[in-house]
Amino acid sequence: MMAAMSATGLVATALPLAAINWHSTFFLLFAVLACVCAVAVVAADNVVRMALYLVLSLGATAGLFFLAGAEFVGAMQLMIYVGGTLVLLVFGVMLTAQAPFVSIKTAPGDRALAGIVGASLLAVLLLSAFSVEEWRKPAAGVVGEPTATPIGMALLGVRVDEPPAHAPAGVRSGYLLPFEIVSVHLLVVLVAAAYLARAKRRKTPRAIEVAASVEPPASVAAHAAIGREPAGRSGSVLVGGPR
Amino acid sequence: MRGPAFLEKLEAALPGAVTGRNLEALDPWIEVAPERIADVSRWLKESSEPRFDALECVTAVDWCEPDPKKAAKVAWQPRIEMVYHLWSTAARVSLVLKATLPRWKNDTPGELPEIPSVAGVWRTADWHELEVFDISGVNFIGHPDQRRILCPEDWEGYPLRKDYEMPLDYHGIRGR
Amino acid sequence: MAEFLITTVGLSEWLAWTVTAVIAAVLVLNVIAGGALVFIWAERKIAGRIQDRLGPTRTGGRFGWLQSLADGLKLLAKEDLMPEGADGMLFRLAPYVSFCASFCAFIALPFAFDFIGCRLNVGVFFVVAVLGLEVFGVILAGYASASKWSLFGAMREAAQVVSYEVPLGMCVVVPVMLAGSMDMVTIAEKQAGWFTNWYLFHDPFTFVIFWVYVTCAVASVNRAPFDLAEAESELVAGFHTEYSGLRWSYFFMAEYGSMFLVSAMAAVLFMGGWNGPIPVASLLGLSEGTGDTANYFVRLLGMFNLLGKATLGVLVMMWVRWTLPRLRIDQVMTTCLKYCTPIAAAMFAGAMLWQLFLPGGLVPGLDRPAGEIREGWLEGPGGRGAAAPAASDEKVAQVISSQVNP
Amino acid sequence: MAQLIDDDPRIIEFDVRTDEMLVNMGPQHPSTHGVLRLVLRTDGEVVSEVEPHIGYLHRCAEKIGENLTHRQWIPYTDRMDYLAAMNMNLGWALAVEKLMKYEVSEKARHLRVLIAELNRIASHLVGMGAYGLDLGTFSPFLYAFREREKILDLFEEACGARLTYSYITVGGLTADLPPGWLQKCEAFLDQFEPIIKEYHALLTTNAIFVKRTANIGVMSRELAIEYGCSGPVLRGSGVDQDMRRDGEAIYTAMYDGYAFEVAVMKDGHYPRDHEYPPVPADAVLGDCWHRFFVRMLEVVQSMDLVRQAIDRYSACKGTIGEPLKLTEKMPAGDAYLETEAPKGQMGFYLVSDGSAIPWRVRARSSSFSNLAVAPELCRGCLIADVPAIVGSLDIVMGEIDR
Repeated sequence: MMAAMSATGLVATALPLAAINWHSTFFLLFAVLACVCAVAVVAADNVVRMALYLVLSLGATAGLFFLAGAEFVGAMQLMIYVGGTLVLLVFGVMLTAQAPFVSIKTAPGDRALAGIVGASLLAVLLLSAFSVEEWRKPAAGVVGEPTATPIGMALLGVRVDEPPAHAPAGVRSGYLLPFEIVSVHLLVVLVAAAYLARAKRRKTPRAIEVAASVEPPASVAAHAAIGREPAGRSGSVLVGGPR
Repeated sequence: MRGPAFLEKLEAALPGAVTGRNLEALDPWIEVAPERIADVSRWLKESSEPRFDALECVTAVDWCEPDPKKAAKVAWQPRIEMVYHLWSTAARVSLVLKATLPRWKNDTPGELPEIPSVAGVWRTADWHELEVFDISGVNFIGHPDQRRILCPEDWEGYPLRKDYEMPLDYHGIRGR
Repeated sequence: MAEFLITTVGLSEWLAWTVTAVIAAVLVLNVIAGGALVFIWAERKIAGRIQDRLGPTRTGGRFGWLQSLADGLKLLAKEDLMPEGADGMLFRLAPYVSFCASFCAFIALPFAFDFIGCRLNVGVFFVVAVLGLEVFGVILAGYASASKWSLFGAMREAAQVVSYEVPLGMCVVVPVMLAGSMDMVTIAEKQAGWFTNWYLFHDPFTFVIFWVYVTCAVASVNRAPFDLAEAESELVAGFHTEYSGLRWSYFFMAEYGSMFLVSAMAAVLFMGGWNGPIPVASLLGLSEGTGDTANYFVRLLGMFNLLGKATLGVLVMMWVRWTLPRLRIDQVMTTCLKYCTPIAAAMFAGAMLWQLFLPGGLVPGLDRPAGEIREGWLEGPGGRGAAAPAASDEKVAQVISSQVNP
Repeated sequence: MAQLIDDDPRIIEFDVRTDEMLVNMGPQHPSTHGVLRLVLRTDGEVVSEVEPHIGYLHRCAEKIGENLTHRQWIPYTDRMDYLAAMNMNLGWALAVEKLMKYEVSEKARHLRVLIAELNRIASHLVGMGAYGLDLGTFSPFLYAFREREKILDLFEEACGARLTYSYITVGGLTADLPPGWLQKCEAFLDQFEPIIKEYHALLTTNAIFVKRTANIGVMSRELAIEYGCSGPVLRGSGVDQDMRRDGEAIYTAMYDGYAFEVAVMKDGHYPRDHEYPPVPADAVLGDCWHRFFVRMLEVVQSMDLVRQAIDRYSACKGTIGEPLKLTEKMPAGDAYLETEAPKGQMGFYLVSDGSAIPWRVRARSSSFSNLAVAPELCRGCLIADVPAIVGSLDIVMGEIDR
């Protein structure tokens, strides 16, 4: 549902509409969805529902990014947050949300305390947001033809914030690429730590090991010793043989 | 090593275990004392000349004539006959062991006759003995987990007994 | 389209653009829904042919072409059951999440030069991101059906799709690197001309990467040898065991939608999108700018090209499904981690080196001068990148960009 | 058995301590052949314990056998292994004939070999098709059933039934073959020859099939003999035993003069294995792949036997003779006979007290013992391996539950 909305939102931005209200209606829609879902995450008591609301609210913020024309960041949000972290979060929640852990009740006292802390932080945020000059003026319109090329160039070491004075000679190196390499390094370290800290656990032996470890009963082991009787007419052992 | 020579070797190894024999029958068999069946099986499997390493089939035959009129004319004694068919994969020969059990343990109807289990010797006997217990009603001493395998868990009675009465209904399903 | 509505029909500016937007959305939706219907029928027919039988013949007179409609009606009429222990809201929501995720990826797919939902500059990246969302529908369905087997199915599917995103991402980066931009339209444009221009034949590394892409795509869409989630022989029907009726058909549509999407992506990235193997348009002199009607027909031909290639991809997937047995979950994981990812990485490095030393490719493109790709990059954010903005709204773009950075 | 020893190589690591989950596979599960219920104790994907529950198809045919005469019980033997009903009839008929020391005519004997081997081909085709279904590929199932339909048509012409024939009965067969039947049978065999290669290409040498079956559910020789397995399951583990050659005198007399080798791997080689695909590298003797491959070899072996039986049958003069009367009296005493049914050795034990109605009837089923080994093989495998292992044992619930 949130993906469909971000879809129509995209269609709207592509054709620069003279009537801005489509743009603002979607903005309002996504903003309200994000806030409501954020509150729902806190208010819900079923763990899996919390995870779902988190998915919806982060999806709505991705929609906001697309509306603002920052497609690369919007896609990044969808892929990293919603597609990556939240999948693992839902994984964890599903594995542990067996009967006793599913519903988490919060005592009324805690709700009140959390409400106060939350409200105060919100107030600080709103005050600082409204005190900034430029943000009061109406939006300056949609950035035409956003491309991901500047981000690509920045990754390759070209300073993107101040435009270079003249052609390639004025290129000054940026620090985005080393920053990425450090983060990959961090990932490697994390994986190694997880591997080292794994818990040891007894394993159920595979059938072949069981069969191998059970040394064959004496009878069968000695079987090969007996010469093979000719495949004559078999019958009861009590019949035939020297009288 | 066939025929009477095999028998002497068996009797030499386990004196007093073999209590009867019939070599002229279509499938010659030897009768074994019920309580010695486990030792005889272990000997047959591990130290007899053609080793009998495969147990083909375990059967319980219920010799009993339910209605009194015919019971008088019958030639045999009412008993339960346990029949073990053995097979040697190497020598490709078979052997039939029989053991006679009373129909009910010390003749009190409802008490199942008992015989030592050979599940320890051949692991295939595990399921075969479960089936005999379930349908013919014979208790196997020393069986790992004796339970009903074919009939439902809460079924009463042992269907293959000659004097078995089909229950009128089972959980509401009409029997007759 | 919008100008036509404003001038002739006399709608207000705002209403005209809304109508165009709605029509565009409905068109995209119908391409997929229509495609799904055709593929349901095609799958039955192909399965029949492979198994030496006829497949549906009687529904709708000849060749059973109405079979999909009959399936649809049956699913509509079926009662939407919900298991007693299920989590109501999640159970109902799951099919829609998976359905929207796989359909929403079609916005960025260019059917022809201008036939595109929204020309995203990060088209490829957007599609890969949205493909990852489909896993949510499956996980929620598996959990909400409150049955052990569905949970198993959901676990397996989630693990498989999440882990196959890694090699898929790597395979997708190579064409992006060759074309120099993530915008699907530019990627397809760069492969215009004879089929030798396709990235498939650009160099040996891209050829191998194409086949790795096909494997990962089949795995991430849960088809053929990798269809662990609904391995009927073990997990009955995996995560959608408890679904029936219309809800089940959403999962079905999502599967066919993403199958079509993945093969269309393969067509755009490696097989030249809407450019046919033989450049019919440029041979007949009907190049881009020669007036509207000719332009329109060239794009129509281009669309059929892309649809043909995507359908070819889907038919291959069906063919593979009805011949190969299923892999075990750990074999699927090992193919991903031990085979697909390393090969994709090696081929990516190879393609990069190849691009460094032989930018024009072994045989410089027939009608594409080597080395012209580089110049336009270094003008920085101010100047226009090599990709010319869409011709139609030149004036509007100028106005806005002058406003943003005076 | 395996304690928690730090340096024990068999310990594999789990990140988080997971508890065991009890999962039910069956009784109405698509991959268990018929109504078999497997209770799996799993730990994530690894199955730590499998417990089969049988008895859902139990009709106590043995109790009914005590109220019917020997010929009246033949239809009950059909319904034991309903995929190979002819071999079941043959087993029971031979057991009674052994007790009565009755010899069937030469022509009837060859006809019995012909029909039994044709039924073996049909049964192995179902085994092969259903095994493909267990591993997830649907098409081989339909190819196998297309061929099986032709065999069923032949049987329908011979005895009127397609699944439960009651054709072979005590004392011979209920009817002789209609004219032209032999030509149709030879036509079937000729067109069936190349199709076997198709099955090999489709399954035996298929890389994914080999990955799913090789080195899975490995059963050593001793384990197979210990659990009383028989037929392709036993031969798959390398034990050279086939009742058609090693059985009782009355049964092996049927196959007198027929040339056939037992399909078992002796010192690394299958008989005539130059015509068949090579054994894959990681296939271990006794795993699912070998059991499957033995069945495919037996199909070819049975085709040779059918061709030889056709020649011998048409060479005999006279008629196949009449079966015994319905209420023919049986001498007192007991008899036990094991025949080589497609699934394994099918034993019939018959105790008679001199009347036409047997005193006690006992059917020893091969699948009953073959299934008993399943828990042993499935310990420590993955969930996806359980249908692969149970499928390779080729069990039929009708025979297990009787």
